[in-house]
Amino acid sequence: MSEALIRYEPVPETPCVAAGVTISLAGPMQRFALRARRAEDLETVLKVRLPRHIGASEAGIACLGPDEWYLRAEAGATVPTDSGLPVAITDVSERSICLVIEGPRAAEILMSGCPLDLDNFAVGRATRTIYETVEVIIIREAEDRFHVELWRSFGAWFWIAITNAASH
Amino acid sequence: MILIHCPYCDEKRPEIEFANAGQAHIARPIDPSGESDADWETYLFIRANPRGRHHERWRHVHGCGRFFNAVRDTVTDKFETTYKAGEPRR
Amino acid sequence: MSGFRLETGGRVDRNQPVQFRFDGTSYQGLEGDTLASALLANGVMLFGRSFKYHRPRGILAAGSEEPNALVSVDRGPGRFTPNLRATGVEIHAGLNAVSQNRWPSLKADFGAINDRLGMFFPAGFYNKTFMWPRSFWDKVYEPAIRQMAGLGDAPTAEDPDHYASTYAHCDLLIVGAGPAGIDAALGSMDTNKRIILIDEQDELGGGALADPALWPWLERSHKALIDAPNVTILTRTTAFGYYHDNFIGAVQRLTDHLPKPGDGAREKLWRIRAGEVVLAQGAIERPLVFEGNDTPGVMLSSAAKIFATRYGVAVGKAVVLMAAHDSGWHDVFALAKAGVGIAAIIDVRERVDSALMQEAGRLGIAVHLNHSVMGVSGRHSVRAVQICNNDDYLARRIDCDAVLMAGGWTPSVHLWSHSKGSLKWRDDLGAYVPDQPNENVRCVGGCSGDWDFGNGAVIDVLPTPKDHSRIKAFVDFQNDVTAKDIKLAVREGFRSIEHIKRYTTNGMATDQGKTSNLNGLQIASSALDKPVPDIGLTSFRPPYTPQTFGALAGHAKGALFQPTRTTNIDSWADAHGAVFELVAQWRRARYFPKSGEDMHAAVNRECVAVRSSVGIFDASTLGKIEVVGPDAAEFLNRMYTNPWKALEPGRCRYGLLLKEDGFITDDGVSARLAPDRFHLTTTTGGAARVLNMMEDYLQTEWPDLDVWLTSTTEQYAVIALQGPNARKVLEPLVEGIDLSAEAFPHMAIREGMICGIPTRLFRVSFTGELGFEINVPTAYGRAVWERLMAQGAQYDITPYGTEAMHVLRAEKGFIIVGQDTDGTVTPFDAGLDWAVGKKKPDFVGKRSMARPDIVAPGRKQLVGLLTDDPNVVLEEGAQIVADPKQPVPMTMIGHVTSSYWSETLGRSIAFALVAGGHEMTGDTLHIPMPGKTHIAKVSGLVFYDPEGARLHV
Amino acid sequence: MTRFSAFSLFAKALSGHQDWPEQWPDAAPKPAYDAIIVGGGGHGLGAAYYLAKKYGITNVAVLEKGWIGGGNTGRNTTIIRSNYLYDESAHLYDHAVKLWDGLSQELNYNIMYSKRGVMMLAHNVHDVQSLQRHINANRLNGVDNEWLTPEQAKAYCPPLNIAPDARHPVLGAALQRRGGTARHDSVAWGYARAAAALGVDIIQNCAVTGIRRGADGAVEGVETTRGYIASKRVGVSAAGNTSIIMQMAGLDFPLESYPLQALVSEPIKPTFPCVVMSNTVHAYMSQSDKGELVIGAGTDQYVSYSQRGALHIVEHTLAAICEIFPIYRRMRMLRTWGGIVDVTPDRSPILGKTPVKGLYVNCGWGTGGFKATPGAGDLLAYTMAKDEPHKINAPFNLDRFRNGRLIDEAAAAAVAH
Repeated sequence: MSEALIRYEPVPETPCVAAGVTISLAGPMQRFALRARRAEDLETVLKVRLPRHIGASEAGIACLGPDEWYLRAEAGATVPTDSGLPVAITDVSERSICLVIEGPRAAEILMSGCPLDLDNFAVGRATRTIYETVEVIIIREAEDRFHVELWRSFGAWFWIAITNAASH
Repeated sequence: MILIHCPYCDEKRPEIEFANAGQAHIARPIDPSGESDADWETYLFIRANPRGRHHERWRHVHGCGRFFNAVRDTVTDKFETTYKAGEPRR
Repeated sequence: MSGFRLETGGRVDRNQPVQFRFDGTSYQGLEGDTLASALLANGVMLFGRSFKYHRPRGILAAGSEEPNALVSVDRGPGRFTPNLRATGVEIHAGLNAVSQNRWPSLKADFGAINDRLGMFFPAGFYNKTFMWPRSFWDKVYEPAIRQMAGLGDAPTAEDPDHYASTYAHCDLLIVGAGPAGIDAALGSMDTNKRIILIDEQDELGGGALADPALWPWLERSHKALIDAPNVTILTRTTAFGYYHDNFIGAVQRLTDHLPKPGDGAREKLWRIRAGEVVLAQGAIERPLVFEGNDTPGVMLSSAAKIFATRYGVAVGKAVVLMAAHDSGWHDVFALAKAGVGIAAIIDVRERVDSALMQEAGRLGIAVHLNHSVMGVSGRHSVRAVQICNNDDYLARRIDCDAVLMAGGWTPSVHLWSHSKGSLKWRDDLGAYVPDQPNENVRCVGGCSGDWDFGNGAVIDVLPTPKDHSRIKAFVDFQNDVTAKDIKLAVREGFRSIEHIKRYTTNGMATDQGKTSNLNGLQIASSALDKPVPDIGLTSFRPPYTPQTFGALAGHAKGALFQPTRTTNIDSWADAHGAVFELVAQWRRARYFPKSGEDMHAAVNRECVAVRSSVGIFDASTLGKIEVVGPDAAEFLNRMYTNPWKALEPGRCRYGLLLKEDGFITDDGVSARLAPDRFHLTTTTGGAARVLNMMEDYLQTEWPDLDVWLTSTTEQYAVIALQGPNARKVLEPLVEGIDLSAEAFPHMAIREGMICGIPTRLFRVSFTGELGFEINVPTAYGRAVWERLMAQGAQYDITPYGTEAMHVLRAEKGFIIVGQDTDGTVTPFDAGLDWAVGKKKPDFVGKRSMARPDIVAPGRKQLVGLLTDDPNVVLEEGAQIVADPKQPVPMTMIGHVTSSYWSETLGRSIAFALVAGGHEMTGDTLHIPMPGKTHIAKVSGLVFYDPEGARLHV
Repeated sequence: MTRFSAFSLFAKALSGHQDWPEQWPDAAPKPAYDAIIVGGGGHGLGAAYYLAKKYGITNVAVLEKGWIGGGNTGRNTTIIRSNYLYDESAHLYDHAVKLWDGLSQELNYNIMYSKRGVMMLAHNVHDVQSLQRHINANRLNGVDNEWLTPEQAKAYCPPLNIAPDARHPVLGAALQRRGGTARHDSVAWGYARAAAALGVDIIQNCAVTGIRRGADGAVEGVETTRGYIASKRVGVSAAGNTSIIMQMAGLDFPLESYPLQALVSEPIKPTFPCVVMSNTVHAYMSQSDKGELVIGAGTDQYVSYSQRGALHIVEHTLAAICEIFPIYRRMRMLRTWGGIVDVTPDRSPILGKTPVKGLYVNCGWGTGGFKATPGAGDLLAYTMAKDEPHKINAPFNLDRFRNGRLIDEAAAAAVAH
């Protein structure tokens, strides 16, 4: 019955193509906020290795803070949420959308409103930051490809802002 | 827009990622009900507000999310140091 | 020489004539001209009128320091721009410029009467008069003063252009692309540094543009820099402000110089973070102070050189130089070589470098040393100068049509000062130069005081036999500040340079004192008989030159001004005619009018539907926080006023949150999903504030607790299904949850499936009816909503908005934090004693509730209010008194916080905060409103189904 | 004192304005005074004037560390209004507005009080409720404040954008017609000149470095950069520096000092007829007699005495201005500056006695001090003269932070649900 339910997204599903950059909505995915005092506890529960340095990301898991990781997996993936260990695993799959900003001008376009020096933001790095007044998580997937995760309700605003920047 | 060194991320990040959280090292009393009105007023409202070396709290709210402490000169706005919450006063 | 355009020379394109208009007259200039050079080439000397005396004014300078030649440019509807410097306006086909601050015309300006009456308008005159008769100030004097003041007219239509903005990062930022700036760029070009080179002009070169000998070098350098991949060149870009940690603001002008605005951004704001900054802003020549120095045709010597060598324009045919500095001599020699007629060189100094004398002789230029200009003939243009010997004041007349002033140089230390770098005074230059840096920055070239213009004398006012108190010798040209104004200020006791500046307005014009500050300082210094450093320096503040509001606002325009947050169901509400309201950052459906319904009718219908059958409401905006960890219950117990440890999994509880000062800050119903997992809800406006407050306590007060907070506000769309038929609508769509009253009581939560997707199903009610709040993954919110609408059709399911929600909750006596409380209300004031854990030793805000004034009697307390006339709906915010007969100011004992028409009850209902209200049940109170005083009786808060029978079905 | 008038101006003009006397003498400190005011801003100079004029205490010194009027008096947006919600605030600010009226004549110094009207915008249902609560309270307090529909607001201020599809549509406005602006420097100079004429010493470049207290703890005098000056009555009115001076007397205060920025546009012919404020959009603006659009920006988020604000504050402010007044997008920002504002926990001032005998304080005005200038001066003078607060400033005591009787206008504005 669920396949019968339509998903409504806050941004157009057709990409915005501008000189040197394409902006498109990534498909649905599973997202989990992972919290723990000790990374080992989460690793025990999840049976995966966690990156230890803030800003690092490996195998879809980004370390966003000293006790915070962000797991992104393909739609349908599940993880155990209950365990005896002192960890917090919370499903936030639908909290955000992910926009893929791709092309030689990708970094330049993001810097229209993001104050970070993205020229010096290595491939594989991930961080929570801000675009003008809106909080985002930026993940550099490749030299010319960024994933921008933002809360759904800001999607419409961000889409206009970033496509405007791309068209200038 | 000042640059602030986040002791958790261990890098300088722009001010708009941070939220200032007021004077540092003001611990909430263990047993507030045991506090006199005067002591409670001091905890709630009295602030050093120095001209010069100032201990203050920041939160890297649009970053790692952590509260931390800083020593900043309120005349030059320059940071002397930042350090993690819970570490002794510098 | 045709007109004033020289036969040869200049960087203008003589094959590209450009037609433009000034004050309605059509002129021809050349590609590469500014409005100033093009008009000068056409023999136009009169450009505008001064601020106060409306004196005729021409061109003083050739760059952004120009104080006089301000014009308005009209590019069509919404594109009118006042106060542009003619020296900065690049001409293009169709340019339409007009002069300002004159009526009826530039030549015949009525306001010029002020000049004749000038003796009655000394500095600060407005403080001394316009006081009698008192009533005249508002009606007569002030409107007249305002009409006289101001420069250009204001825009009157919305600007159709848009503006862009960006952040940029570089290792080396160079401000100013004159020789010094270009050398700095070339010097670092071959490193791996990212370099940004900024210049306010339309091409690189700065001073070199006025020195043909340097053009080949300039060309080579320009090419090298363009070819360098690590160098970004920004021309027509002004670095206007230097902020903390090498953060520089700059505005790039993209379309003003083009014949058509086009649809690209007009200007772009660059927010640049630089590793190192090199300031190469050069220096600005100083005017000399003498009577008539503002006559059109009197200008800076360096400007005349620029007009001749860069634009191929002669500023006159018989030019006189009034010099106090060698640089003027060199300028004049260059002019002579370019074919400009030189009438004479006058120098205030007794002797100058013999090489200068020889060159003057070789060029056959008459020289008068130890002389000064004491007067200028001509009103709209120069006809002659009177000069005098500095010792015996022996005077003579020299016919001429232009006077050049060479008063020495002022380093442009503006940005250096923004960065809080210190300055030191140099007597030999008569200027402040950079001393100790406060950021990673250095100054090179002219702005560091390092130049090869030769030597000069530093003087305040040129010697003259005339009575100084009678002559107008201008210091600040645009603001009409004269030397005698500054002396008057000193005489009246204004000793600090800041006082002198504010009293005379010297340096406060749109040029920010670029040509007047130092002369003002020198004159004040003599008047006070104190060295300049002892009377201080007015601080430089951004911007270096005026910048448009549009550029600084950047792209934040219209829809982009601030995000409007919308729920997944918002698009359905929009499609079904909802009327929206803005709440915090969100837009929420306020009511769903059917054709012909006003808000009142729609809300009544929606309320009745909920009470009689079933209503559906989008509650997605409520804040949600997932609290997870072994210490979750302990944490909530410390945060909220009420106990949480005993709450069983599967059950919900109303939580009340105080600030540490004891006042209510938020509330919401929360559920325990598992021993170590809670699903909190907060108010819509409180979501971010509450999460931050909880993180604060958790991280800094109780770091020992093993519990973590995650915002899930946007993980779930929330649909409230409320009304006696709610269960019937829901049942067919839900799997894995027994909805029966026994299995699923009020204030419980169950997890299961709805329409095939997972849901967290709350049985809660903010309406007093049987109710459910369905949490589903956000992307499916609208789809589930539509299924419920279809399923509920048989029960005439009715979507309702925030307005009906407010009425329904009020009928049941539920408060809204932020409406019925206002940041000064305690749980006891709000009648929520029951939500405060009496046995808890501590929770956030508990101690403050024991403070003397909080336990004192007579605090404002929340009560119900029923008007004697049931049809009167009180105004929210209406004030309440005990005795309506008392005179104003009245003693107010409270105010109405919520007030509605209740269709269900067939009367109005209201909440009010009333002093001592809890002891006043049944008392009569008065609500004085314009024209009528309403009467109401104090009641309880619950107006409908007080025993709650309708909930537990 | 030479009386200022059109006649005297005319007379002096004939002599080339050669014989205007000093507006106030540049006094050197005497060993002792009956009263000392620390801080030569409008509030402090006003207090000295009223001490001499109304309470007969003329042996008074005003100590200014720099030049008079150089602090927030000369760094604000000169807005005057009294349409505050709570009785205490309304009475406090209306006392000031009543004094503003006629102040030019009283001081014989045109301070250019312009009753242009102050309009506060409502952008959402909650704003409307909040402003109507203000209007109703003001009416019963005898303070003028009236409701305007969007169309009436536009008629009163034509540049206002009332398009219903704006990001923050205008749903209405509250207008106080007696509100307006005044010429900030003139206020300081006018009080200085009038006070000096009554015998007050105005001492500039004289920074207080210590407060000397006797065995009984009472104030005996102040140490300054120009030597010790004795006085048993010391009133501190030093916005931005109160905490530091109070610490000299061993008092810790509930204050924090933040940078506040303001800016002006280039001057233009009259285009903006009143003062408009919007709390929701965070913008307020008026037009000065000189023709400049005067715009208040926000405070930075951290404690600072640097008077150096951040660019993003200006960006947000001008975005807000362009949102409400789109016709000004092509106007240009001419000058920005920064002040230092003392902020109390309830954002209301502290005006009265301190725990130290003979030490009085006037501080914590936040961003709202200019409008209160004459009232604050008068009430500080009263409190110093009688050694007890006037009933108008009595509620603005220090004790309220202990007993919880806060006067929290901002909290009353609350936040939307």
